[in-house]
Amino acid sequence: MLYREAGQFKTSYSADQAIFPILQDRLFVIALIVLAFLAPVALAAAAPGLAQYLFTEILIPFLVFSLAAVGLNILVGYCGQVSLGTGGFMAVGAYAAYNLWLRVPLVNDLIIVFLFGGLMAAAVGILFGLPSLRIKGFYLAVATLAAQFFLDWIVARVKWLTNYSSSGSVAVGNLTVLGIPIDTPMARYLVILAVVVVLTLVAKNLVRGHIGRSWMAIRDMDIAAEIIGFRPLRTKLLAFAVSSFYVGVAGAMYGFLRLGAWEPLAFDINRSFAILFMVIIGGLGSILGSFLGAAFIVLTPIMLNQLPGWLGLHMSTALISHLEFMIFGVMIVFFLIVEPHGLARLWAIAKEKLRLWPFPH
Amino acid sequence: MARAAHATGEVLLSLENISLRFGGVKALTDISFDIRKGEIRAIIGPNGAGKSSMLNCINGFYHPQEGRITYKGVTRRQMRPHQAAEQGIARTFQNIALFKGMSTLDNIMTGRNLRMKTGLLAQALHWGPAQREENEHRAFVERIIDFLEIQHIRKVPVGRLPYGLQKRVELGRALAAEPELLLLDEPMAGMNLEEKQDMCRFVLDVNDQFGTTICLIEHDMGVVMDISDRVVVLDYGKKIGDGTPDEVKASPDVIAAYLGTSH
Amino acid sequence: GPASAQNEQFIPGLVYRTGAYAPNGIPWANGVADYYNLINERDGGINGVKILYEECETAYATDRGVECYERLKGKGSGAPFVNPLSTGITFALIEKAPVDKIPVISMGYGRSESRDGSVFPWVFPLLGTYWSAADIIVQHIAKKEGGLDKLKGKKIVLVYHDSPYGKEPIALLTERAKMHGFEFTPLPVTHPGVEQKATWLQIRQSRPDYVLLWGWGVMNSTAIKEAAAVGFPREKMYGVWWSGAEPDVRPAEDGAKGYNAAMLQHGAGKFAIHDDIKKFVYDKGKGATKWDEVGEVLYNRGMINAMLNIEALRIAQKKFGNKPMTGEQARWGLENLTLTAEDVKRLGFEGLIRPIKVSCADHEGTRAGRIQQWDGKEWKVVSDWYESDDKVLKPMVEAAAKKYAEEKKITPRDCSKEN
Amino acid sequence: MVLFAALTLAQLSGAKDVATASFVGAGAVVAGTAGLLALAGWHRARAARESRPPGARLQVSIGLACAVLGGVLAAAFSGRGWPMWLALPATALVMVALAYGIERLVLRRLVNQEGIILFMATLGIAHFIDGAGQTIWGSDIYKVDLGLPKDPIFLLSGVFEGGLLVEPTDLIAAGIAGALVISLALFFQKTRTGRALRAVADDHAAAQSVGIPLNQIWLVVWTVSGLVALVAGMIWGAKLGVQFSISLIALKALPVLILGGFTSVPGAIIGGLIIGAGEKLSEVFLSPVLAKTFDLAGGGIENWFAYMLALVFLMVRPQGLFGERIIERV
Amino acid sequence: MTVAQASPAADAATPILAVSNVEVIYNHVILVLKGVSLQVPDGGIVALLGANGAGKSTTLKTISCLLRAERGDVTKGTVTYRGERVDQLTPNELVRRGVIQVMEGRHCFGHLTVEENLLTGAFIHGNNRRQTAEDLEKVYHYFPRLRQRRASQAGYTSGGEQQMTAIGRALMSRPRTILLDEPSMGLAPQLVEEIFEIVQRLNTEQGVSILLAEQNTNVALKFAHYGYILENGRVVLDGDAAALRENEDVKEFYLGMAGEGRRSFKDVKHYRRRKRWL
Ligand SMILES: Nc1ncnc2c1ncn2[C@@H]1O[C@H](COP(=O)(O)OP(=O)(O)OP(=O)(O)O)[C@@H](O)[C@H]1O
Ligand SMILES: Nc1ncnc2c1ncn2[C@@H]1O[C@H](COP(=O)(O)OP(=O)(O)OP(=O)(O)O)[C@@H](O)[C@H]1O
Ligand SMILES: [Mg+2]
Ligand SMILES: [Mg+2]
Repeated sequence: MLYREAGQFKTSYSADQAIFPILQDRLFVIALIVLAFLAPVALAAAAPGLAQYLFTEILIPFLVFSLAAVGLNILVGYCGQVSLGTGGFMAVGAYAAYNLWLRVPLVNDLIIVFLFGGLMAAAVGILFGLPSLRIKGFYLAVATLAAQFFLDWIVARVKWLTNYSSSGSVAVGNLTVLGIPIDTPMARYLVILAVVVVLTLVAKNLVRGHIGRSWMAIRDMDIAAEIIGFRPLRTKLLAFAVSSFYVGVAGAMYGFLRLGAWEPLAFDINRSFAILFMVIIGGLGSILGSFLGAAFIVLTPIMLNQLPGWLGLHMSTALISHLEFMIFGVMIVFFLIVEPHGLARLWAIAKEKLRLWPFPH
Repeated sequence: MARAAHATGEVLLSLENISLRFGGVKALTDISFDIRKGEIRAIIGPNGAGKSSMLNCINGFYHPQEGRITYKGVTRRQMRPHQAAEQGIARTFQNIALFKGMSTLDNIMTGRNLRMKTGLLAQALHWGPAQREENEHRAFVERIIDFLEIQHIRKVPVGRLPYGLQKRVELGRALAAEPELLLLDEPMAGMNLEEKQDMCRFVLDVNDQFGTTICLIEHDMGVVMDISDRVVVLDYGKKIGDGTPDEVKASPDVIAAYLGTSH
Repeated sequence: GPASAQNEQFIPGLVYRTGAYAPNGIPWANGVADYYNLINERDGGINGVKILYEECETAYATDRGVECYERLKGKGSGAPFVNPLSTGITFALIEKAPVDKIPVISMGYGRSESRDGSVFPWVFPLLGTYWSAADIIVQHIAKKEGGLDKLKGKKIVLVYHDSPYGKEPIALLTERAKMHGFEFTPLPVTHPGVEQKATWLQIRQSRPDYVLLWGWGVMNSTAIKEAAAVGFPREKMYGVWWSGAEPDVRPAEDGAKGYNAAMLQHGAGKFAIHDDIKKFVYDKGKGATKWDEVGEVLYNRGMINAMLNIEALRIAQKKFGNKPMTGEQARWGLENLTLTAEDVKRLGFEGLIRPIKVSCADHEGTRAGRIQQWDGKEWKVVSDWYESDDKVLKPMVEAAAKKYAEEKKITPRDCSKEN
Repeated sequence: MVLFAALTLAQLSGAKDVATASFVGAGAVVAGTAGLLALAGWHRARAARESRPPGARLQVSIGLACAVLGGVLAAAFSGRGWPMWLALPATALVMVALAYGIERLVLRRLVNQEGIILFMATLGIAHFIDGAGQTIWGSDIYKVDLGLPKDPIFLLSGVFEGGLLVEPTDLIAAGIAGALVISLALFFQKTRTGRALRAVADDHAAAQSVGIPLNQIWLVVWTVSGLVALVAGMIWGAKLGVQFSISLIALKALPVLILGGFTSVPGAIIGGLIIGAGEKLSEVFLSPVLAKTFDLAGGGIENWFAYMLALVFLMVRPQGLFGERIIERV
Repeated sequence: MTVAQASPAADAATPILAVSNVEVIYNHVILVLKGVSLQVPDGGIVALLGANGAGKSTTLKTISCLLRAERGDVTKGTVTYRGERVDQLTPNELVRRGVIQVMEGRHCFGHLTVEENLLTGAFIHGNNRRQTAEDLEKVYHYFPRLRQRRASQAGYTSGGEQQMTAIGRALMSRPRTILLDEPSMGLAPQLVEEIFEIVQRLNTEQGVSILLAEQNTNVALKFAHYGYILENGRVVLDGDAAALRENEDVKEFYLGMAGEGRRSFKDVKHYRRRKRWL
């Protein structure tokens, strides 16, 4: 009875349609966001070394990939269009942002740069979304690989995009937001956190409104959706655009705030797969799932890798990383067997049980 | 027995010489009939007669090789299904075609999509007009939910619902569009008598209160004969009867092909 | 206890012992580990400061490498330097070095213009950069043809790993092609490099005079096998020094006979230092691998890499005292790293490397190399020493470093005022 | 696109330097191997599919993980001094055991799930196999000695310079691939088990309800694909050596699969031919031109060319060249 | 509440199929069956009636072990077939014992042809060509329409044709007990009669036992020997078919004959608050 909604009556449709209609959820999320902003700042003061590792290697990648996963989830989880081109769209975001930053010194504010990256990615996303009218399901997934490889190729080959760097690698520095220099890991973390919070709220708004319903309708049964009046192409393209926008912003943030210097390989096909994994493991069609999935895919290997050290076991590096592979594989399978609909669903069931607790049903 | 007082007699939809083939299979051969404004029109016939295909032609999902379809005085040849929806044709499906991952409420809300106009930006912020619009439509949908007595399953994902309730939700989704022409493909299959009575009531009320024209496929002859104004009988793609229930019931062709003697 | 921890020099090791590049990564990592072990076992550490070495698996992936670096950089006494063993990771760490004040040692790889210590004070591409490697190979080919002027009209193809690593030599080769009038074509191969059919068909069709190979891991042996399959003469193939070890040629069996590769000064074989390694490490059962594999090309390279690291620390200790060195102190040691012929001999590396002298202006230290050839059983040295031509390289290095400094808004040091 | 193939063929046979014609041979072989790879994923893909087009049916990469495992195993056995005739069946046995294990531990718990979930699970398994394999056998490059002739044969070298390049391994591979493709086709279309397999692919629940034992079907599927993968791995190994971590190469088979149409055997062959030849030809002829015209840093268009080719085909025929019609009904 | 206590079918020494006190939970949290018990005598036809969502399909799936595939669990109670507990078997082991279910909503293999669909039904009989050919002939005899459509992909056939295919497919396995879930749904009236006649023939000629979930109460009670009425996951009424037909409540709610006989659908003017047993 911990998680009790009895007694919480809604008196208006707006209240019933709020993002978090249940009081406990609302409080929890607000607390979490406040904590996300404040706790690391406190930690940075208390244990700077640990904080730095936490920021650069755990929190920043986690947030960036969460955002990419939210984007991909919009496309795959909500609109049902499987895409393996995420890495490519991230690359578009990153390189578009880089070129704006490099070539137009006037606009060097990161927010504008990221927006531009996202918009360019959205444009490219629309282009590669066009075949989705005719091509469906698995065939579409493979077709999006064309986007992945083609975009990879473009950024690796067109010298202008990398400012004629001999190695194809680009670097950025002296970043600012609203005139404030972003040079410490904590500053980078806070920028990313702010962007992710805002975009996540936007995503949540989109998926609970009529646009979200049109995506889900197309996902669940595209023929029926068309018959009741949705325009399939327009709906799908919108999903491609919004999704690519998110992914593009994530790509730009990954390049600018996580790597600082990057090469096209940072956005290769493995990245696409990794983000798809996050979406599936986390839960298709769930914003929360995108975060859970990202946490799982980012954290598990790091934890597994360090586990022997924590336990005081001495193992060869090779053995550790092979074990990491094996255990990671087993965990994926395990979670899928426990709940094929992902961690988010697992969480929902847990909540449902809490609601009934202490009674079994 | 001219039941519907509001039936004006004006032709809403007319089909002329429709023929539809799939490879070698002739689903429809040279069929003509019309639907008048405000009436309840039934299509009956044995399995595989082409009834569902007929509905598919009407709402633009199938494109007949020959023939003309005139809706509200406009003749059309090729159209996409969503255009039909925009012109006020809604339908339900024989094999339930609900959006399985969404709740009952959301499913019915999709029926109102054509009337929801706010753009991406407003939606993204969920502020002002977007929220107002959402609430207005929600209120309309809640009326349908009350009407169909499905309040208790409002938030349940439809994939989990039993068959009969899914049929009802599907009707709700079609009604939400406030259609002028409602096509129902076996709306009462898989229901027991009591539920069929309810369903008939819904259909009649919709027809009465909103003046919605209804075209309905049903195998339960009791239902068809009781509630429809006129009946078309198909048999293996050919039209073998057309008229009031009494006329059809008396037609020897129809008796031989479909009704049998037991009815 | 805390007392001993204070006197331990922590050193991080970014290695890869799994994945597509493991066959090449493993021997290198073994060489490094064994040498550190030797220092601890034989000398009790560097002037009494024990080495605490910790490996971290990067799988040759840049993001994993950076994660390793971030995890290890603050451990124990703090990392005095880092050896990324991947050009991609090197590029990423170059950005972090000035902030973290931890030097990046990229021995025989990395960013070619980073030898310019005035713009890259924290980066040390010791012993040779890719521009040096490419230059040495071009000189060797020219010599075989009978002079640089004979290169005119020749066709030279570069088959390269499509990553910053593989792309590095392109700038120099383009420059040389312009100078001598040969036709230069770069052909990329995608990670991990097992798919090269089209590349080699293209080579078969265009029939170049020489093929240079900038591969790593499975890509190397695959290239040699594909060359054999299309009948391109292996004698006309020249690999960079990362494409010239045993794992690159052995899988190709007879197909590799005649294949050449540049040497980062050293080759395979056992030298004076290996006696110590046997006595103090392997005889005590503390070796990282089987004794048979000690002395392979990449093993020796790992050992040399570790030796240069240690010697830099030793030099730094002379200035800062016999204690664990910080990154800044180690950087000073690296920048003043000088090994004479006697030093090399004393250390047991005679025959493996030549004297080296690093300075503020030159973080490479030496740029000499030779060419070796695989005779089906072992590597044979087939050339004299070459030195990359600074008349060509230096302007390129300066231009590139200048561009980097401008992009990053760095004011270069004035090296003439240092040392 | 057929036109494109025809044009290139014409161009080749008319060309003076007929050395280029070797590409036709090469194309055929690539096709063969690709077809083979394709098959490694094919029936698994089918088995994972549902009546609604599922998210993805990408079980190919695991196929390759298996293939590599097969190759490495065979190499490992023969490396221990086992003769090939012993090493091969031993490997096959291990593959069957593996199939059994996978069925027991994973698949039977994922009955009736969507394709994309199964895909994810197989990737998990692939991870496991990868890690376990490398722990046991290390990361070295293994060679597989099948005793196949290795030296290239140059046909007609008297007629024109360079001659026509034919690699005997490729010919043999193409032959084996063809034979496999045809026998699998017969298996799927004509046998009771094949039919059951297709039924499972359509609807798990219905298949269970008529008494098709999903467990056995999974076992058959995984065994067959394990064995096909083994053959692929052997051929690959004999040519280039095998190492774990090259599984991504499986992605190469995908354009072939979708171009040909998922369920079609001639599709696999013809798709393979078109993709194989198109990809190589584009790299050899188109890529240098592109690189020159746009001043690119090298060509390397073969990476995406096959996918773009497949994409263009699909725009015209969404179900691939020979694929079954996509059922669109309400 | 049992209408006819001493029904001959119920005391027939051992029922061939017995469900006792089963509780079913979907997804760990949704409780659907709350202790259902029922019995099918050897050679009997038993009808399972009830409103939408009462749990009829769930009961049938519990018996045929298809529940697990939908993430449902039997948390209490047992199912026995011929005296043997079968609730832990796999569906195919049950089919081998002669129990087959025709699922609600057709579930044909869309990409297989109609004939291939039928042949999958014979899977458990191995490669017995002659028997398969005979059975196929029999099914075509029952459903001549299928013979015409034998070569077309099942996904493209009409709803009724799919229903026939699903029933025919089940017959191909030569079952001893059939669980039929809404066989009449979507079939033309004549065909409904025919299907029930086929069922009856199987029952009388071959002694096949039948458990039937049906909404068409009229027909169901005409052919069945015994009936159970399910509401909200519980059995609320059971008894001989004849007795049920005469029960006032059943008459009113399920047969539409409140005293004066069948009422026109049009005349049911208001939604009646249903009377519930629970
Ligand atoms: N897309 C299609 N492709 C091929 N054949 C089709 C297609 N759609 C319908 N048919 C065929 O056309 C005929 C008529 O089908 P339809 O679904 O219209 O029948 P129906 O009258 O609705 O029957 P039922 O009462 O059984 O639903 C059937 O024989 C069916 O197999
Ligand atoms: N997979 C599922 N997950 C969750 N709940 C389910 C699931 N399947 C059925 N239910 C629930 O179980 C209850 C009984 O459903 P069931 O399908 O057994 O009813 P039924 O009596 O067959 O109804 P109908 O006559 O409409 O077919 C319903 O309330 C339904 O919501
Ligand atoms: Mg129909
Ligand atoms: Mg049911």
